[in-house]
Amino acid sequence: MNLHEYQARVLLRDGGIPVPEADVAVSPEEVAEIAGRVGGDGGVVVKAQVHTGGRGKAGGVKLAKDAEEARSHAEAILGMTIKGLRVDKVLVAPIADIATESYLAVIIDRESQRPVVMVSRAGGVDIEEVAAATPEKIFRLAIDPRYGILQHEAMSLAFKLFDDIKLVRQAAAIISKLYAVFTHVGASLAEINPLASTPDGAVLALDAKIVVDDNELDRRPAIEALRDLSAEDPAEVEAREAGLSYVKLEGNVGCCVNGAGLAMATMDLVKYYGGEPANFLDIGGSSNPQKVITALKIISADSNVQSVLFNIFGGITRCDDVAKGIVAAIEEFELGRPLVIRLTGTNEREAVQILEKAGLTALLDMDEAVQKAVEMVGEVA
Amino acid sequence: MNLHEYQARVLLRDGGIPVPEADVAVSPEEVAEIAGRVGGDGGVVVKAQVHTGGRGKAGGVKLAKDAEEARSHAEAILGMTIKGLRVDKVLVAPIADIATESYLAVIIDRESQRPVVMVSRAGGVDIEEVAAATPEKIFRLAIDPRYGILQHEAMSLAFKLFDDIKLVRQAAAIISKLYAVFTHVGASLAEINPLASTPDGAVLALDAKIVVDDNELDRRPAIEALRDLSAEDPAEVEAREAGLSYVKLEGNVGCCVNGAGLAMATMDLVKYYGGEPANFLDIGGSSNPQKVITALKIISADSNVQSVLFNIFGGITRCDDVAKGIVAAIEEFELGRPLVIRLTGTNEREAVQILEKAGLTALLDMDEAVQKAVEMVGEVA
Amino acid sequence: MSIFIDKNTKLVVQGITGRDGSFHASQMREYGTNVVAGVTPGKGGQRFEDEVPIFNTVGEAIESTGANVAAIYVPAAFAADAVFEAAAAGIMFIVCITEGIPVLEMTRVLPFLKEHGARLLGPNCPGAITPGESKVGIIPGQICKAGNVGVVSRSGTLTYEVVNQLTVNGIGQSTCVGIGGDPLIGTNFIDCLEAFQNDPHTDAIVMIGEIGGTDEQKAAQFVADKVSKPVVGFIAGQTAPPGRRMGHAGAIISGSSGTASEKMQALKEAGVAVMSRPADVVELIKEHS
Amino acid sequence: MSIFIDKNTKLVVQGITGRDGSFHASQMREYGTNVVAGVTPGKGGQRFEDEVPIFNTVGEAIESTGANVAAIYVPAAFAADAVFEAAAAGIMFIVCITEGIPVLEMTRVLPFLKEHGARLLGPNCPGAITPGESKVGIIPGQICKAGNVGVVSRSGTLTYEVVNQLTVNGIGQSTCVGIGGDPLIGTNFIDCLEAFQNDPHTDAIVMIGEIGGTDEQKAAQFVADKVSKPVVGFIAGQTAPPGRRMGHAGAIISGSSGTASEKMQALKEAGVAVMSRPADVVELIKEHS
Repeated sequence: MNLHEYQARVLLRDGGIPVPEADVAVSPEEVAEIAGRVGGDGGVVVKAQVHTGGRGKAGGVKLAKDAEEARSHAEAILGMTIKGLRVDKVLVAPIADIATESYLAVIIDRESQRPVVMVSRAGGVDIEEVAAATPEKIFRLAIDPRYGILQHEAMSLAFKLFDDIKLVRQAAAIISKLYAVFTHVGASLAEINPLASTPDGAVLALDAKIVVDDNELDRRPAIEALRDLSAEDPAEVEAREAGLSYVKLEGNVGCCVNGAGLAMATMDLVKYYGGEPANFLDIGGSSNPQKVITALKIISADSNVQSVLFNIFGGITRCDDVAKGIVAAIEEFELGRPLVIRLTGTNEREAVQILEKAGLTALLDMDEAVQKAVEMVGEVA
Repeated sequence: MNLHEYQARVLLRDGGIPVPEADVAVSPEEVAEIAGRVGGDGGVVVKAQVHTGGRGKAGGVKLAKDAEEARSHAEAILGMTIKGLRVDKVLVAPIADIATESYLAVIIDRESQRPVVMVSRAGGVDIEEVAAATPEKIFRLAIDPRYGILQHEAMSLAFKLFDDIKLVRQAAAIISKLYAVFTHVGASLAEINPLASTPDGAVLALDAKIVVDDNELDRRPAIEALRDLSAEDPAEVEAREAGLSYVKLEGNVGCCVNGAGLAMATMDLVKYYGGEPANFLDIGGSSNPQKVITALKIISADSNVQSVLFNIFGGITRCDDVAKGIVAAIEEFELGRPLVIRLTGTNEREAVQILEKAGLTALLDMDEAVQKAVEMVGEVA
Repeated sequence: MSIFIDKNTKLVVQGITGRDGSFHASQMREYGTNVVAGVTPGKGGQRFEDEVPIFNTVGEAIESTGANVAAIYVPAAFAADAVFEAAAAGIMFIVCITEGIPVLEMTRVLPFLKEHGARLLGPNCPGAITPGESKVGIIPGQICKAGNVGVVSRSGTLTYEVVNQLTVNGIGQSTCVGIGGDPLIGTNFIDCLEAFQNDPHTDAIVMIGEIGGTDEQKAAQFVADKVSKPVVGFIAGQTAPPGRRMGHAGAIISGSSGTASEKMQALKEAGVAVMSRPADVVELIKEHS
Repeated sequence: MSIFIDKNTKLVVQGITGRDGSFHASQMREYGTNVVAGVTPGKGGQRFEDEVPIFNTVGEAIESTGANVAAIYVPAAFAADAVFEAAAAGIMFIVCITEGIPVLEMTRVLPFLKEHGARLLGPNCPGAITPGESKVGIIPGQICKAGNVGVVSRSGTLTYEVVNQLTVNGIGQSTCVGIGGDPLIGTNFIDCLEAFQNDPHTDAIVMIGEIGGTDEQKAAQFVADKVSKPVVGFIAGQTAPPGRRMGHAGAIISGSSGTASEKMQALKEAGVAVMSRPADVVELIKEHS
């Protein structure tokens, strides 16, 4: 789960990391008020709060010298759309006087199977670009989670960022605290970019990004409560709430599959046979008919979809349950596209009977089904 | 550092462990008020808050059926002396309806070099007696501090205490929480005895004992603030504040030594030569003359002391500094007993000169000095 | 004959009285797995299906039954602890079916397993099956057939699809292993490739990967360096967009790394015969072994 | 010739610019210890006494100087971390002089050392000296003399007393080791007894224990089982009352366990010649070796 910058900033502050006083607003009036309150001589920055990168390039980040200019920027930013996401909130933060900009992040590293702290003096820019162009400017240290981050580890990383021991000590404290926030909230990423130093020798976080591991949310209701449903694709929200895993794509063959690997393989096979998958959709291991109904609703709400393909390999998933769900769904609403169903495995025979009784046909072979679904794109149901 | 029961109970409650509502009082009136507030049908127990075991046998723990009886018990208990410690505070706690009494503690185990959780169904009695008579009734599990206590570890210990899974789960939660309190406060002992179950199936802590590792106090000011100086021997408090390590004994040869091992060996040698040591006193590694003055003050304040022995082996400790301290002390106040000084090691020669100039003699041999100090017991200085 | 499990496997099922645990314990027993014990705290002393003794702890289960493999079906909130418990009690092969263990928990579980010399399969995996001998997990037994092809996969149902293709075409399997789709797992491709390479009864290997991470690339290098047996590979997710998680927590292209094409390229360079479609497995296995 | 340290010891001093660290670094250099580096964060690039290079981290110190032993003189709040740092950087013998490390910290430090294969002497110990070769810690060099008696002790000044008795009576030492008086320490009596037993230049061993814990009793058992060289022992604290801490955090009789008499009894039963007084060491060493 992605947190907004304004949420991440609060978590860092709660963790004792120096973050300039800032606030979030939903209206130009609020923006002006906050700008007046938090802005100093340097003015403020107004930043769109959406879950995507490239906000700056899209015009979602603007500097303002005073409250009035902040208000007028907010009028432009609030309501704009960045990569398909509407901007409903903006962060208003003071513009700090900056001497240096560094990069600091904690991630989960699949290679070492540990949390890894990454630091670089090349902060304030896209770290992926730094990694590609000048990887030697990035330092990484894997932390042993059994011991947590040790003082000397934080110090040795901080020495990579600063030379002055006063700045080193501040940075080391921030590194340790960011690691603590990372574990406390159950993050898979916690990033400060830039970690700035000021001309008068303070080190502070000017931006913050936190991604929380979805599997941590059950035991962290306070973090779960930070979820901003309005900032996500409504179909994906509906899918998640129904226990489905759904990702919208740009194609026209709607796919409904059990299992993530098979779902991807199905998408790939659609492409192999000349089609374009409209989505990734995994109904998961259980075979509750209601889930199937919701899945079909989500797929059919996508106006690009021109044929719908079921690909079910029954293991724990019972084919008859899926068949019941399909039948119930088409009784409940108009699918409006051709439907191709492939079912095999557990209770396959019962499933075929249920489908045939409802006037539907079931295929047993995956390739055959995918080919057919691709062919039927554009046909009337 | 020992905490009082009332302090330990608060720490357990803060850690989420069920502890009956109770309160501490310094006057019979307060006791009556608390008894009225916290006491139920079962009445209350009034418990002396002193840092020693055997409170019950000494008459420091009394049951009262109502507030009035509690007041009268408090009148007897407040101001009494238990093992040399005056009772200034009493805890007033409700008498719970008890089905079973178990024992639960977390200690630091020197053998495994880990925290160890101990549990026993033989609770409510002195665990040392259980350990001596029926050691098979005590179960111990060493916890790996790198992982902390794991759920299944707490469960397996809880199964040693209860059969009913509802009680097992409550006990397991308490075990995990006690371990958390133990590490949170930097304890060397955290004990609940008894850990009681009630007839209606609740598990709760009816008593609490916490000893904090002195080395943890610097980084835990909130725990340090719980120190009750009035409950300790004033001479030991004064010694600690001066950076000395002092333990009063019953003999008459006052000992002032540098180093704990040498201090014990000196006491033993006093005994070997027929004397009785009046104290353990280690002036520590540094040789600040002021420490020597304080040490001499503390020793001479003990009216049992009939001769005073210095035994200094200079390493980091500089003998001349000790000599200066001795000379300054006897100029500052009347020692009133014979003084035997043994000094050797770093700056020994300078020390001898300083002492001789002040009319004092220094010996170089430990045995000779100890023998002399024993012989001089009872002589006039 | 197989890797990890065989007819000597004595299984303890953790969470045997839960919805999933009881269902699959039945299925495994039906298949012929020697399920010697179950564990559910508070149900010690009872029996599962009137036969399998249930214990409060894994330690007691091992002591009474000599269980040597554990299968975990407990809810996500308790699953990491179940792995800790099994490893601490001395189980050397632990199969965790449960999905949803936080990855930070796994960073603690994995070193614990290493310290105890235990192997974890999963979490969030379908388990393993040695056809005709033992099934530990949830792979449908009826789609498998004893034989000489080792199968290792990050996926569940995609594995069934491939195994089914093999079986209906008369190609049997030595062992089928689902390693799971989480970012941090106990047993990776290399572990399985090495085991299959050392297993005298495995003559060819099928490995089924997907987008995300670099395990397949490392496995390709391992194949090039250490595997003499023919390997046939598949990578799911050629059409997956970057930055989006495809169901499995580990199936995500980060930046431009972890794509299907780079994985397929690595496999090809290592001499692996790469399938275009799951159905190609039959032809490629026949061709290369 | 010695145990733990010798003329090949290349020492890095952690906290070399602090009050204690700088004093003892001077003393050690004066004694002849090869102090190759110091560490003080923020003072990297400077030199101690115009000669010894100072680094910001132990890792840098090792890389530049090949230091193989570390001595720690940093304040208590940083001492555990200094041990972690030294071990993580690859130092195999770490001497921690600092007093006041919380025992819970030590429960984390000790397994870390084990994982890194490093030996810790201390904390809260006087260190070790191999007379004429190397001194790491604070034991006064002038009271020692090279020879063939190994000395191991939980105490500081009491050790000096005993060593001084040996030296003034012409009995030299192979190595003198102060293991420290804390409840949890990195190197115990058995470690030292084993090292002395294996050291061809040690012909007799003096061990000086005190009340608290059971290390001396276990050491006695070890002497009975594994030590063929003569051992002379002393236990301080015969007159210590139970339940009171005698200066050292570890010197406390708990209940009725850890008394001097039980320790002396155990040593006697193991064939150790037990002194009544520190001064007895000379006669007993002469008698038994």
